Amino acid sequence: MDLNFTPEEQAFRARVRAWISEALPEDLAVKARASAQFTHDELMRWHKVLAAKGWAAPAWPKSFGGPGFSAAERFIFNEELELAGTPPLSPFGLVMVGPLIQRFGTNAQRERFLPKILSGEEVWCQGYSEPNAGSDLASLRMSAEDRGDYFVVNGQKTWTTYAQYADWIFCLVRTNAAGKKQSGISFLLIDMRSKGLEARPMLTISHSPAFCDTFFDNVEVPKANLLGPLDGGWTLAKALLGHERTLVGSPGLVRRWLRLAREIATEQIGDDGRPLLEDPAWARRFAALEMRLRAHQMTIYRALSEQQKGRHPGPETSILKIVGTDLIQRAGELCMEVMGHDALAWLPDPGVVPDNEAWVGPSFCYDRAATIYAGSNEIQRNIIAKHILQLPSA
Amino acid sequence: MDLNFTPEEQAFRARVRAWISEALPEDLAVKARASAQFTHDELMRWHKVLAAKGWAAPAWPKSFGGPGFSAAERFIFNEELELAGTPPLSPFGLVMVGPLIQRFGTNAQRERFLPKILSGEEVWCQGYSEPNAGSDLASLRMSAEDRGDYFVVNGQKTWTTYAQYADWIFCLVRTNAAGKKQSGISFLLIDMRSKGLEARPMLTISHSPAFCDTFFDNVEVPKANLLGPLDGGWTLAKALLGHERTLVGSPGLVRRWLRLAREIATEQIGDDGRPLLEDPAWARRFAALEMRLRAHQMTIYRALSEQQKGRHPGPETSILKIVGTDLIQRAGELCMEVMGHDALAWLPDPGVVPDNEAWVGPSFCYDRAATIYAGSNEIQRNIIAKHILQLPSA
Amino acid sequence: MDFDLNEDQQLLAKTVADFCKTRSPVSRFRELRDAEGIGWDPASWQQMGELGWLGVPFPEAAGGLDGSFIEAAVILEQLGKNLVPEPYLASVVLGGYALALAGDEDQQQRWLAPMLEGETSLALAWAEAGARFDPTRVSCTATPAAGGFSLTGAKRFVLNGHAADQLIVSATTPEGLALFVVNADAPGLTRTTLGLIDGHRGAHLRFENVALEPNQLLGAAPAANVLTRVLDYGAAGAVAEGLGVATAMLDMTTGYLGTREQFGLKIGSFQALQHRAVDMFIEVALLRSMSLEAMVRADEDGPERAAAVSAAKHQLGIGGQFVSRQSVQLHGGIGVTDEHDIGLYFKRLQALSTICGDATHHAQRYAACLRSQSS
Amino acid sequence: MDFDLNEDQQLLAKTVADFCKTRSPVSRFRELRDAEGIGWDPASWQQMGELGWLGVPFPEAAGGLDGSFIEAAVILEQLGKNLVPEPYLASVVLGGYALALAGDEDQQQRWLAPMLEGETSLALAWAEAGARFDPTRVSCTATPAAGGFSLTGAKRFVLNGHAADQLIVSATTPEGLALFVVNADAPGLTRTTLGLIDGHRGAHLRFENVALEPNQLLGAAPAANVLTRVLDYGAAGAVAEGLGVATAMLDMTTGYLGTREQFGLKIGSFQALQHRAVDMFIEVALLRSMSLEAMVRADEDGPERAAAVSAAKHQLGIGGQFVSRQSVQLHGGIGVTDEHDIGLYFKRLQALSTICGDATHHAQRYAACLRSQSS
Repeated sequence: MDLNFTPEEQAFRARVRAWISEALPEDLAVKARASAQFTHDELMRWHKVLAAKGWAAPAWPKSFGGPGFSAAERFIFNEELELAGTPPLSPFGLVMVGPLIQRFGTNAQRERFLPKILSGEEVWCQGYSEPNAGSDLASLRMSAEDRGDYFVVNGQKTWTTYAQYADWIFCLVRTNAAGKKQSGISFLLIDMRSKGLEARPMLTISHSPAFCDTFFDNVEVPKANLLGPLDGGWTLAKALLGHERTLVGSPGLVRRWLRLAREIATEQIGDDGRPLLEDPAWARRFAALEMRLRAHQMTIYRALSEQQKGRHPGPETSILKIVGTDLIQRAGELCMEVMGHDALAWLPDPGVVPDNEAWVGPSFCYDRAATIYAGSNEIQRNIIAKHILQLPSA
Repeated sequence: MDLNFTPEEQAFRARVRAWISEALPEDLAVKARASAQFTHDELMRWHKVLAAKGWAAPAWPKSFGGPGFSAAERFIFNEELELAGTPPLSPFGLVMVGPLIQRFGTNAQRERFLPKILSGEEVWCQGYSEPNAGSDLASLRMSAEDRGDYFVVNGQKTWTTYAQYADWIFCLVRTNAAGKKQSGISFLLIDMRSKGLEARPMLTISHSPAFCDTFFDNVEVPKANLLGPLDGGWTLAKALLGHERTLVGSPGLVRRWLRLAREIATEQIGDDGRPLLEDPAWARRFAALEMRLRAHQMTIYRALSEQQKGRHPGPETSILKIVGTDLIQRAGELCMEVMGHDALAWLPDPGVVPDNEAWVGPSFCYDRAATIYAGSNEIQRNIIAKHILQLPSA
Repeated sequence: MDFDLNEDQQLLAKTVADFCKTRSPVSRFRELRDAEGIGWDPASWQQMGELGWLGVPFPEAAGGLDGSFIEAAVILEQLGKNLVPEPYLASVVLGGYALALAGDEDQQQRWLAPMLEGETSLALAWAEAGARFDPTRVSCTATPAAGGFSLTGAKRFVLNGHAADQLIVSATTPEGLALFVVNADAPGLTRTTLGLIDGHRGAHLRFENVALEPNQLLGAAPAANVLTRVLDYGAAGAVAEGLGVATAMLDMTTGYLGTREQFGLKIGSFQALQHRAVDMFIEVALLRSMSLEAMVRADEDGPERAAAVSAAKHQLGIGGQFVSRQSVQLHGGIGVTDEHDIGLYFKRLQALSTICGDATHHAQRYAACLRSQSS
Repeated sequence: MDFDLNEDQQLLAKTVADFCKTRSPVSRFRELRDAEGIGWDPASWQQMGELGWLGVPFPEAAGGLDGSFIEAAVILEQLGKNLVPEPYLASVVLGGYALALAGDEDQQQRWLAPMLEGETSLALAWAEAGARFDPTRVSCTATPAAGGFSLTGAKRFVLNGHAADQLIVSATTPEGLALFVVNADAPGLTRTTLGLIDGHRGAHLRFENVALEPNQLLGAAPAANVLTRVLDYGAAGAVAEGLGVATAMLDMTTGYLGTREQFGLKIGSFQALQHRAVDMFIEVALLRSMSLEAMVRADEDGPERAAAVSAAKHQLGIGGQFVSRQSVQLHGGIGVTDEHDIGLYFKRLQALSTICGDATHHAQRYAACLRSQSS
């Protein structure tokens, strides 16, 4: 057993860290330090910086333009991005549809789409959830009717994150109403500028325009934009869902929350006249969260260690989404509590609260979504109960 | 609104308190202060002291030998007993079958059984649960076959608390296998000295012999011992179940746990060299439990206030079993933790740990049962979800 | 022992509930939140004054109805259920009780009476940077000057501070902590309007040599006790309003569980969600018990007041927050949109659990109560 | 980064598991618990010695196999799964490491080597009244006398103290804290055997002018650092054993959920119980991660050792206890009988979470680590 990264990996980490602190524009660095929410434009600026370095898609194979990182390097790279708090790139092209196109696409589709995903020239969004198909995704109803050369698509998608900025959307659609509801689903790539397609932004609880309702009214989609087999979209969807879960257990956000909370707790004077952190009760609360984060981190390292050996991560790492998102919320709640009265502020003008506190409220609110999206934590528990603990079905 | 007891009620409380401190034998008082577990003999000694005073059955009507307490007096009386930590009288006669005999029994049954329950001359136990009918009580299988003048009873009961000391057992038995499983159940009173009846004590997790497995092998029970209608026992069982739930939410035990924990925390020196209670972190943990106990207590008072007005306690008091037993466990856990190394002790000889710590371990273990018996807390949640929140069934 | 509201109080609760349903659905709050302006409607405020709600707990001499704090709490619970935006907690409870407890008859006539009629509104300015929830760590100073006082310093997060006609301000004087009435248009006073997390507004205040007449001093210094009492009313009021918020969230959530379908079933039939809903129900029931105790004991002046109020506020901060967070969770995706009302309730409960001291503050205070009890 | 046991370690785990299954099912522990005697079997102990388990982490010079603490942890996990009663934690980890870290070659030959062969057993006597979990608050004193020392004082809850042939005892000397080897039959030593909550036994010790030769002093005073290291091994060992206990409880519970029927259904099909089982699974997974880190870092001498060990022990006290308590709960009625094994596991986990410092102690220690990191 060896819990340390190799000297080469540590050197890689140092290189990445140095590069980020160099390459991240100063205005974004300021927001990063305050755990601010980035705008779409800011994400895309950072995307292009990474793309220029060849690091926009750390997990892509070299043949498609990826940097050829090892599993450990990918991990370290992502960890450093998170620790620095850089704008989180839109995952829909780079992490989700890109790898699917690599695996299931025709050569023509690969050539058409992959380079522009990598460069950031074309932005993607995801059309999965529908008003009555959230956790129960297979119940989706959006229909694609075969008209020879093209499909005609009708229906509505919801929670389409950043659809208002997207050039393309990948959608699960129903191409066949017969049989089991999981069959008869296909995976379509749709141009957001298609006639009859409209994305209406919705505000989130944190007041950012992160989601859309996206409406499809007789939208024509060329058959060349079918990814994978007709009626075979569920296989692609499942490949993505598994992937999405490992995305969200990442501890960088927790660590930044705790760092911020600690900073504030050093400044905030408690009712007993000392900085909060000098109060044993507060110190122990911080310690409890830090220890849980450590356990989470170690569990992630165990998964990484499996990956490095080319093995599938063990069943125990299925818990990462639950533990990670729970920690994100607890760390945010701690940060809010540490702020005392300042937690009442909302998107304040400069000076109303210290700069490092300005974004805490909205981010805290936004993080309520962490335990809901990408398969709610209740759904995750169902999956673990059934597939790992193999408890009986009702 | 008035949250105080009347001056008369407060005077009653003072009288009860004074009498208890006078009447409770010194050896029992010592055990009471240490939250010790009492033996059956000790319970019965205290039963007889109370019976001599006319206070063994505070809830019985005067016509059956009760003291004629008002709702508030009953409440105060029980609260004082609990606070003093007196041996908890066996509830099976006084609280469970006694009131059922009063309500459903024939005059002959009343005359035969009630006086000896009151005096403690005859001890009762409860034959409800069976190995495959615990939470799902209506699935019980013990059979009573009609043989004209008598029933022949065959089967097994389990968790029959203190059956080894009992003179009588009341049982739910199946007298009719047809129809819904709730119908076809009857309520029998059975002499523990009957031929073919055997109670085998089991040790509990706290090492006390509190339960038995009780076996019935062709036990003959006279028909005169049928309580209520044939095949109508489920009505009686339900009347009792509701009753049992309000029994266990009582906060006296929690208060004694916290008092003991506080006592110990004043003596135990923490790692920082101060008594634990002077450490803000410990003080806040105590405060948190005390506050929750207060909320529980207030909720009990709300139920009492309803009872005093002759109304049925509101739906919100259905939570008392859950909240009360959860508090019992949390307070016991706190007490264990406060003890540090002393929590390793088990039924120690005198001097091994301070006297007030001697019983903490076994009582802590025994209290694991609090969230299981009398309808597990999971069952309570099912009931509240269905009957109060009216959530849909699967 | 009697936990029933009396008949008048029951009628009052019903009246307020009806008013909220017909005249102040949540959509009204949403519109005011999204519009420019003070975030609440002076016409509605005046209506509340006409209905007697603003004066109900105060003495007749000051234009009130001679009720108790219970009436105020009854009103607040209903306002909370509907997220009514008018500043009842800030103006009636915090501002009003400061004047009622510390002001003399003239002062009450001058500043309390018009508020009771809904013509003006008040605010209590007590929070300062570096003082967390301790009302006695005050840097604002009122220096004797020219027969009166000169006030200098800053206050933060003053609820309704942006709209109030008078501000009740705590400051240290040579005689100790004192409370002053400051007009909103006083020279030397700067108000910075703030948006708050719950969609309400408030203000940071700066005082630079604000000249005060002697009759702007409320009662005599030291005023620490009176300020503590006022903040206990505020905490108990936040609990009552928070109870309304939490009750509404529980109702919305059980309603949603009973209608939303996934996997071909009502999601409320899933046992894990049922048990979660029961745990929410438990916390609301305990919060109601504590709110009842706090609303009664708030009018008492014994040691049980602090204990009861702190235990209640702690339950709002722990149990109420649990209800709030689980409500959002059980609503799933729509729970984290701004479109759905549940998020508005979530944010109001978040604010109410901070106002007048958060759970940790009140746990510390309860621990102190226990210490003084046992010593 | 590599979390795999090496091949030898994997083989060791399998060997121990097989041994436990065939030679030490839980019924063996139960019999020893209920019998008079020391509560464990010297013949089994000797077998373990022959198999090399008692010496595996120690240097060859002392008769060991020159392994690392990882091997000891691997063994402890398997022993925990089966509630094996022999004093591995007390004698090998606590007693053994004290001799291995502080003893010279002669002392190791004399006292460690026989234990490694299972001929003797050891105990570490460090806990005192009024010192809670702080090993440096020591009242026992060893006064220089007649070329050696005279030891006076008392130790409490000495694991295996009732049966050990040698006791390693902490005491203050004019040079500071020191560790001494005391023979069980030393004149002036009184041992009081105690029953412990987990069915094991231990002892309170009293020393009255116990005469010690100079070579009974282990290493040089001050020995606080070495004692802290030994207790870190002890804590990491308790975690490894506790992981075995918790893993077994999770398995027993999911097994029970999969077979027990109520209301005509397997109770494991009830979603609320499924989610509870998942929460238990989560805590076991995190406990395993922390146990892995602790078993590796226990051999390190840097600042990360204390942090890793304390975080692991905290997870045993919080997460492990959650698993333990819920296991009993989900077993229902039979869970609270002495007949069913689950209660034996429950009590062992309770003891292990106290041994070498409970969750609160280790949270405090972790907070101190964080403080020294940031300063």
